[in-house]
Amino acid sequence: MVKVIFFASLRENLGTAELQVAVPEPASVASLVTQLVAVYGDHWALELNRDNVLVAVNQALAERHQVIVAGDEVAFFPPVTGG
Amino acid sequence: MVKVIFFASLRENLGTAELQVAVPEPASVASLVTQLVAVYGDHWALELNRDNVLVAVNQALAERHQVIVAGDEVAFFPPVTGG
Amino acid sequence: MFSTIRIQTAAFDVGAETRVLGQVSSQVGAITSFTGLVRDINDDAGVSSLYLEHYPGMTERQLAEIVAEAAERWQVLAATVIHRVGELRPTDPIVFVGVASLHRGDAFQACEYIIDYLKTRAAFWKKEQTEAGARWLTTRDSDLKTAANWQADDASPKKS
Amino acid sequence: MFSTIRIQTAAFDVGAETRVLGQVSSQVGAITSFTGLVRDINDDAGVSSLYLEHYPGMTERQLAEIVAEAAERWQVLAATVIHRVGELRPTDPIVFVGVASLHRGDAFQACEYIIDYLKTRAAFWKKEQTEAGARWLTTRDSDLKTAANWQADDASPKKS
Repeated sequence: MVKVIFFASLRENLGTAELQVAVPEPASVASLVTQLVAVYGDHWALELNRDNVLVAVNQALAERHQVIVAGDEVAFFPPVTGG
Repeated sequence: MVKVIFFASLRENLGTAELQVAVPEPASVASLVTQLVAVYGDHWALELNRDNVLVAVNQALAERHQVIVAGDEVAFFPPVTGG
Repeated sequence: MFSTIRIQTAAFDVGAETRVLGQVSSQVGAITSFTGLVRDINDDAGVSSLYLEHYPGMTERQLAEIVAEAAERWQVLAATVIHRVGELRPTDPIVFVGVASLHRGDAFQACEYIIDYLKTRAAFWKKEQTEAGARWLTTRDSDLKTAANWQADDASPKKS
Repeated sequence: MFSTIRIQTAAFDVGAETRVLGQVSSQVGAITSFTGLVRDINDDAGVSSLYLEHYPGMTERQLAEIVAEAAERWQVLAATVIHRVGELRPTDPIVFVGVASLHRGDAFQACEYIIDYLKTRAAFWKKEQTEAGARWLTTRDSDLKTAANWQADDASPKKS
Protein backbone atom coordinates (compact mmCIF):
# COMPACT_ATOMS: atom_id res chain seq x y z
CA MET A 1 0.00 0.00 0.00
CA VAL A 2 1.02 3.58 -0.67
CA LYS A 3 -0.04 6.37 1.66
CA VAL A 4 -1.41 9.29 -0.37
CA ILE A 5 -1.98 12.66 1.31
CA PHE A 6 -3.36 15.98 0.16
CA PHE A 7 -2.83 19.43 1.63
CA ALA A 8 -4.53 22.81 1.72
CA SER A 9 -6.79 23.74 -1.22
CA LEU A 10 -6.20 20.36 -2.82
CA ARG A 11 -7.47 18.57 0.29
CA GLU A 12 -10.54 20.80 0.36
CA ASN A 13 -11.26 20.51 -3.37
CA LEU A 14 -10.93 16.71 -3.28
CA GLY A 15 -12.67 16.37 0.07
CA THR A 16 -9.91 13.94 1.01
CA ALA A 17 -6.97 14.22 3.41
CA GLU A 18 -5.44 10.76 3.17
CA LEU A 19 -5.83 7.50 1.26
CA GLN A 20 -4.19 4.09 1.35
CA VAL A 21 -3.82 2.83 -2.21
CA ALA A 22 -2.61 -0.54 -3.49
CA VAL A 23 -0.35 0.14 -6.48
CA PRO A 24 0.84 -2.34 -9.12
CA GLU A 25 4.56 -2.77 -9.73
CA PRO A 26 6.05 -0.90 -11.44
CA ALA A 27 4.17 2.28 -10.48
CA SER A 28 4.99 5.96 -10.77
CA VAL A 29 3.44 9.16 -9.50
CA ALA A 30 1.83 9.54 -12.92
CA SER A 31 0.37 6.04 -12.88
CA LEU A 32 -0.92 6.65 -9.35
CA VAL A 33 -2.75 9.75 -10.59
CA THR A 34 -4.31 7.74 -13.44
CA GLN A 35 -5.35 5.10 -10.94
CA LEU A 36 -6.95 7.70 -8.61
CA VAL A 37 -8.79 9.38 -11.49
CA ALA A 38 -10.16 5.98 -12.57
CA VAL A 39 -11.66 5.53 -9.10
CA TYR A 40 -12.70 9.08 -8.15
CA GLY A 41 -13.49 10.65 -11.51
CA ASP A 42 -12.42 13.47 -13.82
CA HIS A 43 -12.65 16.09 -11.08
CA TRP A 44 -9.51 14.50 -9.63
CA ALA A 45 -7.70 14.68 -12.96
CA LEU A 46 -8.39 18.40 -13.09
CA GLU A 47 -7.14 18.95 -9.55
CA LEU A 48 -4.08 16.68 -9.60
CA ASN A 49 -2.83 17.68 -13.04
CA ARG A 50 -2.84 21.43 -12.50
CA ASP A 51 0.46 22.93 -13.63
CA ASN A 52 1.31 24.21 -10.18
CA VAL A 53 0.48 21.09 -8.15
CA LEU A 54 3.59 19.72 -6.45
CA VAL A 55 4.38 16.15 -5.48
CA ALA A 56 6.58 14.81 -2.72
CA VAL A 57 7.57 11.18 -2.37
CA ASN A 58 8.69 10.27 1.12
CA GLN A 59 8.78 13.96 2.00
CA ALA A 60 11.14 14.97 -0.81
CA LEU A 61 9.92 16.87 -3.88
CA ALA A 62 9.52 14.55 -6.86
CA GLU A 63 8.69 14.57 -10.55
CA ARG A 64 5.67 12.78 -12.01
CA HIS A 65 7.84 10.06 -13.55
CA GLN A 66 9.30 9.06 -10.17
CA VAL A 67 8.87 5.37 -9.36
CA ILE A 68 6.90 4.53 -6.23
CA VAL A 69 6.70 1.31 -4.29
CA ALA A 70 4.64 -0.10 -1.46
CA GLY A 71 5.31 1.71 1.80
CA ASP A 72 5.97 5.07 0.15
CA GLU A 73 4.26 8.28 1.24
CA VAL A 74 3.10 10.38 -1.71
CA ALA A 75 1.87 13.92 -1.07
CA PHE A 76 0.12 16.30 -3.45
CA PHE A 77 -0.10 19.99 -2.63
CA PRO A 78 -0.47 23.48 -4.11
CA PRO A 79 2.39 26.02 -4.18
CA VAL A 80 3.61 26.90 -0.70
CA THR A 81 2.71 30.18 0.97
CA GLY A 82 4.50 30.29 4.31
CA GLY A 83 6.35 33.06 6.11
CA MET B 1 33.90 82.20 25.89
CA VAL B 2 34.01 79.01 23.88
CA LYS B 3 33.42 75.64 25.52
CA VAL B 4 36.11 73.18 24.39
CA ILE B 5 35.68 69.47 25.10
CA PHE B 6 37.81 66.38 24.49
CA PHE B 7 36.76 62.73 24.27
CA ALA B 8 38.26 59.28 24.70
CA SER B 9 42.01 58.89 24.07
CA LEU B 10 42.35 62.61 23.40
CA ARG B 11 40.92 63.45 26.82
CA GLU B 12 43.26 60.99 28.48
CA ASN B 13 46.34 62.10 26.54
CA LEU B 14 45.66 65.78 27.29
CA GLY B 15 44.53 65.11 30.85
CA THR B 16 41.65 67.49 30.14
CA ALA B 17 37.94 66.93 29.63
CA GLU B 18 36.66 70.48 29.23
CA LEU B 19 37.91 74.06 29.02
CA GLN B 20 36.34 77.50 28.76
CA VAL B 21 38.41 79.63 26.39
CA ALA B 22 38.09 83.31 25.50
CA VAL B 23 38.63 83.60 21.75
CA PRO B 24 39.37 86.78 19.74
CA GLU B 25 37.14 87.72 16.82
CA PRO B 26 37.49 86.46 14.17
CA ALA B 27 38.46 82.98 15.36
CA SER B 28 38.45 79.56 13.69
CA VAL B 29 38.99 76.00 14.87
CA ALA B 30 42.57 76.30 13.61
CA SER B 31 43.23 79.54 15.49
CA LEU B 32 41.73 77.95 18.62
CA VAL B 33 44.23 75.08 18.32
CA THR B 34 47.10 77.58 17.96
CA GLN B 35 45.82 79.42 21.02
CA LEU B 36 45.60 76.17 23.07
CA VAL B 37 49.10 75.09 22.02
CA ALA B 38 50.49 78.50 23.06
CA VAL B 39 49.09 77.94 26.57
CA TYR B 40 49.53 74.17 27.08
CA GLY B 41 52.63 73.38 24.98
CA ASP B 42 53.72 71.34 21.98
CA HIS B 43 52.25 68.12 23.36
CA TRP B 44 48.84 69.60 22.55
CA ALA B 45 49.91 70.42 18.98
CA LEU B 46 50.86 66.79 18.47
CA GLU B 47 47.57 65.52 19.85
CA LEU B 48 45.20 68.03 18.25
CA ASN B 49 46.79 68.02 14.79
CA ARG B 50 46.82 64.26 14.28
CA ASP B 51 45.42 63.39 10.84
CA ASN B 52 42.55 61.40 12.28
CA VAL B 53 41.40 63.84 14.98
CA LEU B 54 37.87 65.05 14.28
CA VAL B 55 36.26 68.35 15.24
CA ALA B 56 32.64 69.19 15.90
CA VAL B 57 31.32 72.72 16.32
CA ASN B 58 27.98 72.85 18.11
CA GLN B 59 27.70 69.08 17.74
CA ALA B 60 28.10 69.03 13.97
CA LEU B 61 31.29 67.81 12.28
CA ALA B 62 33.39 70.75 11.13
CA GLU B 63 36.56 71.56 9.20
CA ARG B 64 39.53 73.33 10.76
CA HIS B 65 38.80 76.57 8.89
CA GLN B 66 35.30 76.85 10.37
CA VAL B 67 34.67 80.16 12.09
CA ILE B 68 33.78 80.01 15.79
CA VAL B 69 32.25 82.64 18.02
CA ALA B 70 31.59 83.11 21.72
CA GLY B 71 29.03 80.61 22.99
CA ASP B 72 30.07 77.85 20.60
CA GLU B 73 30.86 74.33 21.75
CA VAL B 74 33.96 72.88 20.08
CA ALA B 75 34.75 69.18 20.50
CA PHE B 76 37.91 67.28 19.56
CA PHE B 77 37.85 63.50 19.37
CA PRO B 78 39.49 60.45 17.78
CA PRO B 79 37.77 58.30 15.13
CA VAL B 80 34.56 56.73 16.41
CA THR B 81 34.37 53.06 17.38
CA GLY B 82 30.78 52.33 18.36
CA GLY B 83 28.53 49.42 17.64
CA MET C 1 26.51 25.04 14.08
CA PHE C 2 23.47 24.97 16.38
CA SER C 3 20.21 24.74 14.51
CA THR C 4 16.76 24.97 16.06
CA ILE C 5 13.63 24.36 14.00
CA ARG C 6 10.21 24.63 15.61
CA ILE C 7 6.70 24.56 14.19
CA GLN C 8 4.14 25.44 16.81
CA THR C 9 0.75 27.02 17.43
CA ALA C 10 2.02 29.00 20.43
CA ALA C 11 3.49 32.49 20.22
CA PHE C 12 7.28 32.83 20.41
CA ASP C 13 9.44 35.10 22.55
CA VAL C 14 11.86 37.09 20.40
CA GLY C 15 13.84 38.17 23.47
CA ALA C 16 14.32 34.64 24.77
CA GLU C 17 15.24 33.30 21.31
CA THR C 18 17.79 36.08 20.81
CA ARG C 19 19.31 35.40 24.24
CA VAL C 20 19.69 31.70 23.44
CA LEU C 21 21.39 32.54 20.13
CA GLY C 22 23.82 34.79 21.98
CA GLN C 23 24.73 32.05 24.42
CA VAL C 24 25.86 29.35 22.00
CA SER C 25 29.42 30.68 21.98
CA SER C 26 31.41 33.54 23.44
CA GLN C 27 32.42 34.20 19.83
CA VAL C 28 28.97 35.51 18.87
CA GLY C 29 29.33 39.15 17.87
CA ALA C 30 26.17 39.65 15.83
CA ILE C 31 22.61 38.37 16.04
CA THR C 32 20.12 39.25 13.35
CA SER C 33 16.47 38.42 13.49
CA PHE C 34 13.45 38.60 11.26
CA THR C 35 9.95 38.56 12.69
CA GLY C 36 7.07 38.31 10.27
CA LEU C 37 3.65 39.58 11.33
CA VAL C 38 0.21 38.94 9.89
CA ARG C 39 -0.79 42.14 8.10
CA ASP C 40 -4.34 43.39 8.22
CA ILE C 41 -4.46 44.16 4.55
CA ASN C 42 -3.05 41.68 2.06
CA ASP C 43 -3.64 42.62 -1.55
CA ASP C 44 -6.34 45.04 -0.45
CA ALA C 45 -8.83 42.65 1.13
CA GLY C 46 -9.42 43.06 4.86
CA VAL C 47 -8.04 39.99 6.59
CA SER C 48 -9.90 38.98 9.72
CA SER C 49 -7.91 35.81 10.37
CA LEU C 50 -5.40 33.45 8.86
CA TYR C 51 -5.22 29.68 9.07
CA LEU C 52 -1.89 27.97 8.52
CA GLU C 53 -1.15 24.34 7.89
CA HIS C 54 2.07 22.47 7.18
CA TYR C 55 3.28 19.01 6.20
CA PRO C 56 4.50 17.54 9.51
CA GLY C 57 7.93 15.99 9.02
CA MET C 58 8.64 17.34 5.56
CA THR C 59 8.36 21.01 6.54
CA GLU C 60 10.86 20.60 9.39
CA ARG C 61 13.22 18.75 7.05
CA GLN C 62 12.98 21.53 4.46
CA LEU C 63 13.68 24.23 7.04
CA ALA C 64 16.72 22.31 8.29
CA GLU C 65 17.97 22.08 4.69
CA ILE C 66 17.56 25.82 4.12
CA VAL C 67 19.45 26.57 7.35
CA ALA C 68 22.23 24.16 6.34
CA GLU C 69 22.54 25.87 2.95
CA ALA C 70 22.86 29.26 4.64
CA ALA C 71 25.54 27.86 6.94
CA GLU C 72 27.49 26.66 3.91
CA ARG C 73 27.44 30.09 2.31
CA TRP C 74 28.09 32.23 5.38
CA GLN C 75 29.68 31.86 8.78
CA VAL C 76 26.79 30.85 11.02
CA LEU C 77 27.30 29.90 14.67
CA ALA C 78 23.62 29.24 15.36
CA ALA C 79 20.27 29.65 13.66
CA THR C 80 16.70 29.39 14.88
CA VAL C 81 13.58 29.14 12.75
CA ILE C 82 10.15 29.16 14.36
CA HIS C 83 6.97 29.09 12.32
CA ARG C 84 3.51 29.19 13.78
CA VAL C 85 0.60 27.20 12.37
CA GLY C 86 -3.13 27.14 13.11
CA GLU C 87 -5.34 30.17 13.56
CA LEU C 88 -3.68 33.60 13.59
CA ARG C 89 -4.98 37.16 13.60
CA PRO C 90 -3.72 40.40 12.04
CA THR C 91 -0.60 41.75 13.83
CA ASP C 92 0.19 38.29 15.30
CA PRO C 93 3.83 37.27 14.89
CA ILE C 94 3.88 34.31 12.51
CA VAL C 95 7.53 33.51 11.79
CA PHE C 96 10.89 34.09 13.45
CA VAL C 97 14.32 33.62 11.92
CA GLY C 98 17.37 34.36 14.06
CA VAL C 99 21.02 33.97 13.15
CA ALA C 100 24.11 34.31 15.34
CA SER C 101 27.47 34.88 13.73
CA LEU C 102 30.87 36.37 14.48
CA HIS C 103 30.18 39.31 12.21
CA ARG C 104 27.10 41.20 11.14
CA GLY C 105 27.49 40.81 7.38
CA ASP C 106 27.18 37.04 7.62
CA ALA C 107 24.32 37.28 10.10
CA PHE C 108 22.29 39.62 7.87
CA GLN C 109 22.84 37.64 4.69
CA ALA C 110 22.12 34.25 6.24
CA CYS C 111 18.96 35.52 7.96
CA GLU C 112 17.59 37.06 4.77
CA TYR C 113 18.47 33.94 2.76
CA ILE C 114 16.59 31.71 5.20
CA ILE C 115 13.40 33.75 5.20
CA ASP C 116 13.49 34.24 1.42
CA TYR C 117 13.70 30.49 0.82
CA LEU C 118 11.28 29.63 3.60
CA LYS C 119 8.68 31.71 1.75
CA THR C 120 9.08 29.87 -1.53
CA ARG C 121 10.16 26.37 -0.58
CA ALA C 122 8.88 25.27 2.83
CA ALA C 123 5.59 23.36 2.97
CA PHE C 124 3.25 25.87 4.61
CA TRP C 125 -0.11 26.95 3.30
CA LYS C 126 -2.09 29.99 4.31
CA LYS C 127 -5.83 30.43 4.13
CA GLU C 128 -7.13 33.93 4.63
CA GLN C 129 -10.51 34.74 6.04
CA THR C 130 -11.40 38.07 4.44
CA GLU C 131 -14.53 40.18 4.18
CA ALA C 132 -15.06 38.52 0.80
CA GLY C 133 -14.83 34.99 2.26
CA ALA C 134 -12.10 32.42 2.73
CA ARG C 135 -9.34 31.87 0.19
CA TRP C 136 -6.09 29.94 -0.01
CA LEU C 137 -3.22 32.23 -0.85
CA THR C 138 -1.03 31.73 -3.89
CA THR C 139 2.75 32.15 -3.94
CA ARG C 140 3.73 35.74 -4.61
CA ASP C 141 5.72 36.41 -7.76
CA SER C 142 7.78 38.91 -5.79
CA ASP C 143 8.81 36.16 -3.35
CA LEU C 144 9.82 33.84 -6.17
CA LYS C 145 11.95 36.60 -7.70
CA THR C 146 13.57 37.45 -4.38
CA ALA C 147 14.57 33.83 -3.79
CA ALA C 148 15.80 33.47 -7.39
CA ASN C 149 18.17 36.41 -6.81
CA TRP C 150 20.22 34.27 -4.43
CA GLN C 151 20.73 31.65 -7.14
CA ALA C 152 21.68 34.13 -9.85
CA ASP C 153 24.35 35.12 -7.39
CA ASP C 154 25.71 31.70 -6.54
CA ALA C 155 29.31 32.53 -7.41
CA SER C 156 29.47 35.40 -4.96
CA PRO C 157 28.93 35.24 -1.20
CA LYS C 158 26.72 38.36 -1.26
CA LYS C 159 23.24 38.91 -2.52
CA SER C 160 23.02 41.21 -5.52
CA MET D 1 7.86 57.20 10.90
CA PHE D 2 8.38 56.42 14.58
CA SER D 3 11.98 56.77 15.64
CA THR D 4 13.37 55.84 19.05
CA ILE D 5 16.98 56.61 19.97
CA ARG D 6 18.30 55.65 23.39
CA ILE D 7 21.78 55.70 24.89
CA GLN D 8 21.86 53.97 28.24
CA THR D 9 24.00 51.96 30.64
CA ALA D 10 21.21 49.44 31.31
CA ALA D 11 20.66 46.27 29.32
CA PHE D 12 17.86 46.28 26.73
CA ASP D 13 15.08 43.79 26.12
CA VAL D 14 15.04 42.63 22.50
CA GLY D 15 11.61 41.03 22.95
CA ALA D 16 10.03 44.19 24.33
CA GLU D 17 11.62 46.38 21.68
CA THR D 18 10.44 44.08 18.90
CA ARG D 19 6.92 44.07 20.32
CA VAL D 20 6.84 47.87 20.40
CA LEU D 21 8.01 48.01 16.78
CA GLY D 22 5.23 45.64 15.80
CA GLN D 23 2.61 47.79 17.48
CA VAL D 24 3.23 51.08 15.69
CA SER D 25 0.86 50.17 12.90
CA SER D 26 -1.30 47.27 11.79
CA GLN D 27 0.57 47.60 8.48
CA VAL D 28 3.81 46.20 9.93
CA GLY D 29 4.60 42.94 8.15
CA ALA D 30 8.32 42.63 8.85
CA ILE D 31 10.58 43.47 11.76
CA THR D 32 14.33 43.01 11.47
CA SER D 33 16.73 43.43 14.31
CA PHE D 34 20.44 43.49 14.85
CA THR D 35 21.93 42.84 18.27
CA GLY D 36 25.64 43.38 18.70
CA LEU D 37 27.46 41.57 21.51
CA VAL D 38 30.85 42.21 23.09
CA ARG D 39 33.13 39.47 21.81
CA ASP D 40 35.70 37.89 24.09
CA ILE D 41 38.44 38.00 21.51
CA ASN D 42 38.93 41.11 19.43
CA ASP D 43 41.95 41.00 17.14
CA ASP D 44 43.40 38.18 19.22
CA ALA D 45 43.80 39.87 22.60
CA GLY D 46 41.66 38.51 25.44
CA VAL D 47 39.13 41.19 26.36
CA SER D 48 38.15 41.23 30.02
CA SER D 49 35.96 44.33 29.83
CA LEU D 50 34.99 47.21 27.62
CA TYR D 51 34.33 50.84 28.53
CA LEU D 52 32.17 52.92 26.23
CA GLU D 53 31.70 56.65 26.16
CA HIS D 54 29.72 58.94 23.88
CA TYR D 55 29.18 62.64 23.19
CA PRO D 56 25.88 63.40 24.94
CA GLY D 57 23.63 65.35 22.60
CA MET D 58 25.67 64.93 19.45
CA THR D 59 25.55 61.14 19.41
CA GLU D 60 21.76 61.07 19.68
CA ARG D 61 21.52 63.66 16.92
CA GLN D 62 23.77 61.57 14.65
CA LEU D 63 21.76 58.42 15.27
CA ALA D 64 18.54 60.27 14.46
CA GLU D 65 20.13 61.47 11.20
CA ILE D 66 21.19 57.96 10.21
CA VAL D 67 17.69 56.64 10.91
CA ALA D 68 16.17 59.49 8.85
CA GLU D 69 18.49 58.68 5.94
CA ALA D 70 17.44 55.03 6.06
CA ALA D 71 13.79 56.09 6.07
CA GLU D 72 14.40 58.18 2.94
CA ARG D 73 15.90 55.22 1.09
CA TRP D 74 13.50 52.49 2.20
CA GLN D 75 9.96 52.20 3.46
CA VAL D 76 10.35 52.35 7.24
CA LEU D 77 7.35 52.44 9.58
CA ALA D 78 9.42 52.55 12.78
CA ALA D 79 13.03 52.23 13.85
CA THR D 80 14.69 51.85 17.24
CA VAL D 81 18.36 52.30 18.03
CA ILE D 82 19.68 51.55 21.51
CA HIS D 83 23.35 51.80 22.37
CA ARG D 84 24.81 51.01 25.74
CA VAL D 85 27.66 53.00 27.30
CA GLY D 86 29.79 52.51 30.40
CA GLU D 87 31.36 49.25 31.54
CA LEU D 88 30.49 46.10 29.56
CA ARG D 89 31.76 42.53 29.64
CA PRO D 90 32.27 39.87 26.95
CA THR D 91 28.95 38.46 25.65
CA ASP D 92 27.02 41.53 26.91
CA PRO D 93 24.62 42.95 24.33
CA ILE D 94 25.92 46.41 23.41
CA VAL D 95 23.78 47.71 20.55
CA PHE D 96 20.28 47.08 19.20
CA VAL D 97 18.87 48.22 15.87
CA GLY D 98 15.29 47.30 15.03
CA VAL D 99 13.29 48.26 11.96
CA ALA D 100 9.60 47.72 11.22
CA SER D 101 8.39 47.88 7.65
CA LEU D 102 5.61 46.62 5.43
CA HIS D 103 7.97 44.24 3.67
CA ARG D 104 11.09 42.35 4.65
CA GLY D 105 13.41 43.66 1.93
CA ASP D 106 13.07 47.21 3.21
CA ALA D 107 13.40 46.11 6.82
CA PHE D 108 16.63 44.18 6.17
CA GLN D 109 18.25 46.91 4.10
CA ALA D 110 17.34 49.74 6.47
CA CYS D 111 18.52 47.79 9.52
CA GLU D 112 21.87 46.95 7.96
CA TYR D 113 22.33 50.52 6.72
CA ILE D 114 21.74 51.91 10.21
CA ILE D 115 24.22 49.62 11.96
CA ASP D 116 26.83 50.08 9.21
CA TYR D 117 26.71 53.86 9.55
CA LEU D 118 26.41 53.80 13.33
CA LYS D 119 29.77 51.98 13.40
CA THR D 120 31.57 54.59 11.33
CA ARG D 121 29.78 57.86 12.06
CA ALA D 122 28.21 57.96 15.52
CA ALA D 123 30.26 59.45 18.36
CA PHE D 124 31.03 56.41 20.50
CA TRP D 125 34.43 55.35 21.71
CA LYS D 126 35.46 51.97 23.04
CA LYS D 127 38.29 51.23 25.43
CA GLU D 128 39.21 47.61 25.82
CA GLN D 129 40.72 46.16 28.96
CA THR D 130 42.81 43.24 27.69
CA GLU D 131 45.45 40.97 29.18
CA ALA D 132 48.00 43.33 27.66
CA GLY D 133 46.49 46.40 29.35
CA ALA D 134 43.93 49.05 28.38
CA ARG D 135 43.69 50.46 24.87
CA TRP D 136 41.31 52.67 22.93
CA LEU D 137 40.08 50.95 19.80
CA THR D 138 40.58 52.40 16.34
CA THR D 139 38.01 52.36 13.56
CA ARG D 140 38.12 49.14 11.58
CA ASP D 141 38.97 49.46 7.91
CA SER D 142 36.39 46.75 7.20
CA ASP D 143 33.68 48.93 8.81
CA LEU D 144 34.68 51.95 6.74
CA LYS D 145 34.53 49.87 3.56
CA THR D 146 31.16 48.40 4.49
CA ALA D 147 29.68 51.85 5.04
CA ALA D 148 31.27 53.18 1.86
CA ASN D 149 29.50 50.43 -0.11
CA TRP D 150 26.16 52.13 0.58
CA GLN D 151 27.40 55.36 -0.99
CA ALA D 152 28.90 53.71 -4.05
CA ASP D 153 25.42 52.38 -4.49
CA ASP D 154 23.46 55.60 -4.06
CA ALA D 155 21.64 55.31 -7.35
CA SER D 156 20.14 51.96 -6.47
CA PRO D 157 17.87 51.16 -3.55
CA LYS D 158 19.77 47.94 -2.77
CA LYS D 159 23.19 47.37 -1.28
CA SER D 160 25.71 45.88 -3.67
